[in-house]
Amino acid sequence: MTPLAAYLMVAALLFAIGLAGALTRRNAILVLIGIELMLNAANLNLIAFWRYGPHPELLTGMMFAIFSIAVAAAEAAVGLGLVISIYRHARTTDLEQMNRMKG
Amino acid sequence: MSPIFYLLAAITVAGGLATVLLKNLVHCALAVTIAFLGLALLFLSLDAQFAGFVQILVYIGAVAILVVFAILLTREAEVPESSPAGRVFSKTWLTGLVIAAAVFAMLGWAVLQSAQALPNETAMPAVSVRDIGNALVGRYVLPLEIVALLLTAATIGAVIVAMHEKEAK
Amino acid sequence: MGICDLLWLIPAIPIVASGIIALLKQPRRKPAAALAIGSLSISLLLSLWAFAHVLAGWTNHMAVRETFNFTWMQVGAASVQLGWILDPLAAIMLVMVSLVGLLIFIYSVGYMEHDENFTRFFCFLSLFAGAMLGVVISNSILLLFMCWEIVGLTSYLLIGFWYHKPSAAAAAKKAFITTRVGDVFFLLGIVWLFAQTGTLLFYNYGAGSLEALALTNMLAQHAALGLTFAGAIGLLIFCGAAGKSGQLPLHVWLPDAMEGPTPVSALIHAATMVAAGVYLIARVYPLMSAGIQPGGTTTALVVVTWVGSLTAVFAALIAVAQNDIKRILAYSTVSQLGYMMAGLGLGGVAIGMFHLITHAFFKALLFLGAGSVIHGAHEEQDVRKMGGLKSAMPLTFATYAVGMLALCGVPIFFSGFWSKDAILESAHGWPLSRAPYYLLIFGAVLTAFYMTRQVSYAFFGKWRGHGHAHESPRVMTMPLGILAFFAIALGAIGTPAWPWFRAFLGNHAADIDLHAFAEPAWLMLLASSFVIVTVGIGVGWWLYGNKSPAAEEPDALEKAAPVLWTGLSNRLYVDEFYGATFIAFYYWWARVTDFIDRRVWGGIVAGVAWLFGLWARFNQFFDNDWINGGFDKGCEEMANSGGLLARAQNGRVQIYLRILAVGMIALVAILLWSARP
Amino acid sequence: MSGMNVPATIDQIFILFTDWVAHFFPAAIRPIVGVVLGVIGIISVFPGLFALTTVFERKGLGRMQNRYGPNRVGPFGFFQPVADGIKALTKEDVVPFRADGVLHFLAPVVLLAAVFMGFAILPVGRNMVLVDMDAGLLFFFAMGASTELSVFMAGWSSRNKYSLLGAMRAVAQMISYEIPLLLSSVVVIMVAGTLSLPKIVEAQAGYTGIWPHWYVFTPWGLAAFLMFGIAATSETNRSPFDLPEGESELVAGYFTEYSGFKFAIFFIAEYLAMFSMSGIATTLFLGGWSAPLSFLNVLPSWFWFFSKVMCFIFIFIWVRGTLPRLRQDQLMNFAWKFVLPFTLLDLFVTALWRFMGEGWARWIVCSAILIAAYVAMGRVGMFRKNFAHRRYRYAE
Repeated sequence: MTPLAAYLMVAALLFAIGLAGALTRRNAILVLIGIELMLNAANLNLIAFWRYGPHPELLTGMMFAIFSIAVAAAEAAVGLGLVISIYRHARTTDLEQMNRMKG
Repeated sequence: MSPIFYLLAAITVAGGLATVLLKNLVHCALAVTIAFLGLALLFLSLDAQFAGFVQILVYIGAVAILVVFAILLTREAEVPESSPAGRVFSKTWLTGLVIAAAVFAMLGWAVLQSAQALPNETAMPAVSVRDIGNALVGRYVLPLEIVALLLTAATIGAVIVAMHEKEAK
Repeated sequence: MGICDLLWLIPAIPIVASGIIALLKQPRRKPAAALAIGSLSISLLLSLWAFAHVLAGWTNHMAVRETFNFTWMQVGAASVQLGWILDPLAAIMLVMVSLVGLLIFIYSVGYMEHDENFTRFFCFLSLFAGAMLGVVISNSILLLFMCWEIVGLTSYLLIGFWYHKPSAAAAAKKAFITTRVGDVFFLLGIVWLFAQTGTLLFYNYGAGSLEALALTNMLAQHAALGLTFAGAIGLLIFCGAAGKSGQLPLHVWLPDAMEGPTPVSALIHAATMVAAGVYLIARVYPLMSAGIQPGGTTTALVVVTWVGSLTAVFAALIAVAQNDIKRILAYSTVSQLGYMMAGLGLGGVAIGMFHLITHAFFKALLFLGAGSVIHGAHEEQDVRKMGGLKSAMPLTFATYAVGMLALCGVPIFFSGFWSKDAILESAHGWPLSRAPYYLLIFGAVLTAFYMTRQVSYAFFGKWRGHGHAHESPRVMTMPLGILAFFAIALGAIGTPAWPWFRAFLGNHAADIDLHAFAEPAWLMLLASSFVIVTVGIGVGWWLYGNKSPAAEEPDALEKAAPVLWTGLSNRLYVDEFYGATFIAFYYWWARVTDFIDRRVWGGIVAGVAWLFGLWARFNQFFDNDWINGGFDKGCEEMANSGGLLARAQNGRVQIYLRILAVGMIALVAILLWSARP
Repeated sequence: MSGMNVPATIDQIFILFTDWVAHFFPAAIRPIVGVVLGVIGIISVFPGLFALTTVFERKGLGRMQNRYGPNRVGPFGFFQPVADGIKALTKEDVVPFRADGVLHFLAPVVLLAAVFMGFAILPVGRNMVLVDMDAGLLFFFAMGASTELSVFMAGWSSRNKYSLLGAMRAVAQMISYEIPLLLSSVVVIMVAGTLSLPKIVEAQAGYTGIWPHWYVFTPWGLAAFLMFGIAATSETNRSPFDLPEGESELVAGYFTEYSGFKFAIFFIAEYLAMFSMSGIATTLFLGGWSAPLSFLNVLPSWFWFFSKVMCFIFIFIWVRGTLPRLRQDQLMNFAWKFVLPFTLLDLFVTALWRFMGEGWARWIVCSAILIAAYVAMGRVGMFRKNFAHRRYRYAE
């Protein structure tokens, strides 16, 4: 049967991948995607701990995951909106050119 | 260690890697959907039916679409296949990679350290959607309300931010 | 829900109405007038209800005195209590005040028609009416004092209504200050009373300050010169009353108060407010008459009597030589108030109050008539510039004549006769001396004389003013008619044959016996007053009748006795006397205190300030050079280091992310390190 | 066999057949066999239905447009679909030169898969549901949501502005009508108290006299039903909401660049989506497989289910034959300014209904609220001319 550690490892790997994407890609949208991946990894952890935890019937981890999904959705909406407006303004989504705080 | 788990994990990780590595942004977006799908299936394999379906509904049904729209609206899709990697990855990609690797190493080490201490699988908890609903409007009603507020604010904010600003000066 | 529980509504409604009117925009004439008149008519209805209630009680031969008391606040052991009372006295006053007030309100609608501050005027008027009604019903001397002061305030506001006229402003100030003088003593009286009886209520089921227990206590102690405490307190309160109703020596403000609009003069300075003083004395009469033997009197009452009768004659004398139609009426008011006081002093509550009631009606009538005359004669107030108005404004003339005859006390037909006669009768029977009696008779003669003078100046002869006079609108003449009716009819309730009024106030049955008319004493009085009136009117007519002198040429009486005339026409120099003594003294004292302030105290303060300045300079040095110096250095260093840190913030999202990730690594590392076995 | 009464047997005939087949296999794999059989049933029945429907639709439209439908192939042209199928299979599969080959291939596959998934939780008859999930409805909507992505893939991958525009339109439209779709089914969930479709059907199974307890026969149910119908029409890109493949504007929308069998697959997918939507609507509001009148229970449950679905399909066809196509901005305004608010109001009304308890009062109150709101919103919409001029919000 699958041990908890396996899920945790997958989550860690996914998290690292998302982080790598967020750190290495140039495009703002992809950075956002990377962050989404990290959040998902966290969700996987939560669910896994809920499943293997002493009191699954309390639904704590599950609730945590559901709420974080909702929050992630909101975050994505706002983030992409920002990216779009920045694009309108600076004609780019390249983070290397997006380093001025005024303009 | 069931083969199903290996399969799902493989799908998920592959999707994630593809997301990070592909050049064309639309491909990235589709790859990330694959990762999301894999995660949803992992949830299902963890008996979290509700969470899994919500994951599919929200991420594949909404977030992925949102990303795709953003990509098309910002005209970032047209990356010629023959473009050098430098145009996709930032100059300091190496440090980023190293840091990510370090994070993974740290986390993995932490997991392995505590592998023995982790609890073993218990009997499948009998949670129906009804229980989740009751919990949502019972024990977790305050977070629910707050999330509702947050979502409203986010919707309005996103609309305002992405709205075409008038040239009325 | 007895009327006594609703009694508070009677003053409350007009006050609330005034508040609402105050919120109206300025040109809103109709709603303002409607509100004021409506509220006061509601009060009138309630008053009539109250009166009917009392009347019912009286017909059943039971003394109606219902009170409603409550504690306003608790001050240590003593509790400050307020309350209201319903007894025959209050009931009659209520009806009188609200009725006259209502008529005058209606009249003012016409009179103030063209004034741009119409709304403000009605706001003040109904505030005044409310406060006056409050005075009437209050059972607590404190509540009474409050309403009393509101009344004073409104009278100040209304006298100074045309504040752009300097004379009006001055008159307002004068009225306010002069009445203050009286009120100070009044307040002393209140405090003393409270100290003595420990309660502020008049009647409180035996515990009130006007009830037997308290009175006997106060009779036991004696103040200076044979005054009991009761008497002394009564006299202090009487000072307040004198201030309000312009008795000697505080009468000076009343004639000047005629600067206000005529309805105000009629309402405040003829009918109601000045009567408040008399009413006050009537209310606290038990204090005044404490310990009185049948057929005897008390010191307080003696004082009241003398002041009253002197005022009566004094004011009547001055009135003879005035030319301003309203001033004449003002002085006559003062003298009539003197009569009332004298009546209170001589014969008790019923007599004084009876004259108060009748006088209220016919004096209001006279004032409104005067207002109508002024209105018709294009704002002309000098009687010498009028004349022949009886043909120009017949209605006004008729009613005015009624009022004049009532004031002169023409026998039998007019209410003035009965009330004044009652006073004279009691004066005639006064044990101490006959002087008041003769004074009052002389006053009566003078009254008849100056009224005749005024009327013949104003209404007879030929027109000497500019333009030509016209009759006033219906809304002004209608109240005149009603008042005239009362000026005649009210006499019926106080005849010796049927002393209903006295019986009503004294709570004993009123029985009709026509033999009272046959008593020799009364017949003699009738004859005497007949003589008085004929003499007065005759002389007046002989001097002024029908001949219409031009405004420049000297008055007939002036030709006869110039010295006397100048004295009288200058109001016997009372104002000048005050100016020379009190006011001068105040100026001098003000100068002295001013000097002390500037030089002595000011010097000390300046010295202290200088010392502190020294200390402050030292502090400044300390702060600037030691503390601030240190801080500035520190801040500079901080700024520099901040500059270093600012480099890290380069707007590169990914750099931030990296730093975050590194921090996370560090955290997890620490966690594991600390958690290791 | 002899002891059973005939109607029950006919009702359960498929179950009995499955068990009979299953009992040839070892006990370990029997459930799997059952599932496989069920899948086979779904995969075989619904495409057949699709074939019939195409004929009916073309004939019906022909009738409505006063012309002949297909009448050449076979008796009354009933073999037309067969001919079409052969044609589709034998045509050359053209892929544009610049197209993104992988996605271009994947799109129809994913679409078809997602659509088929939807049938897994559909109770087509008494005890006739493939998997009875606790969160069945949620599963259905999750699947529905994942079709959008494949539509986008199709449109984007074929490198054609018509396709891309069609795809964008389709996705935007699907997203904006998904919300009312969800909300109007939430109404039913609120009352039935479960997400499992069989349970929802059972919740409506009762009768008063001969009249059934279907949710469509309550004010809120009717409103939700209508909203659901509108949203479903738009989800499945049927006219009058068929802008994504507006022949007059975009040649065929997101599958312009598809030909041959892939095109056929899109076609099938659209119709299957229609079927599943109709099935869900039937289950939620029309009492699923329960008979419309109590005494009609003698007929088998699956018969009732399919007849109701076919009624739905007929309504779809009818509407298509009747209403003209909307414009994009009209579509959006309609979704956000009429359908969505009305559905939200309906949620509220349902809660009211739930807590007002039995009695006639709740009927009157709820219907009054709904009718008033409907009239008011209609007036305002017409008055403000919400469908007036169009504005584009793309980044330029």
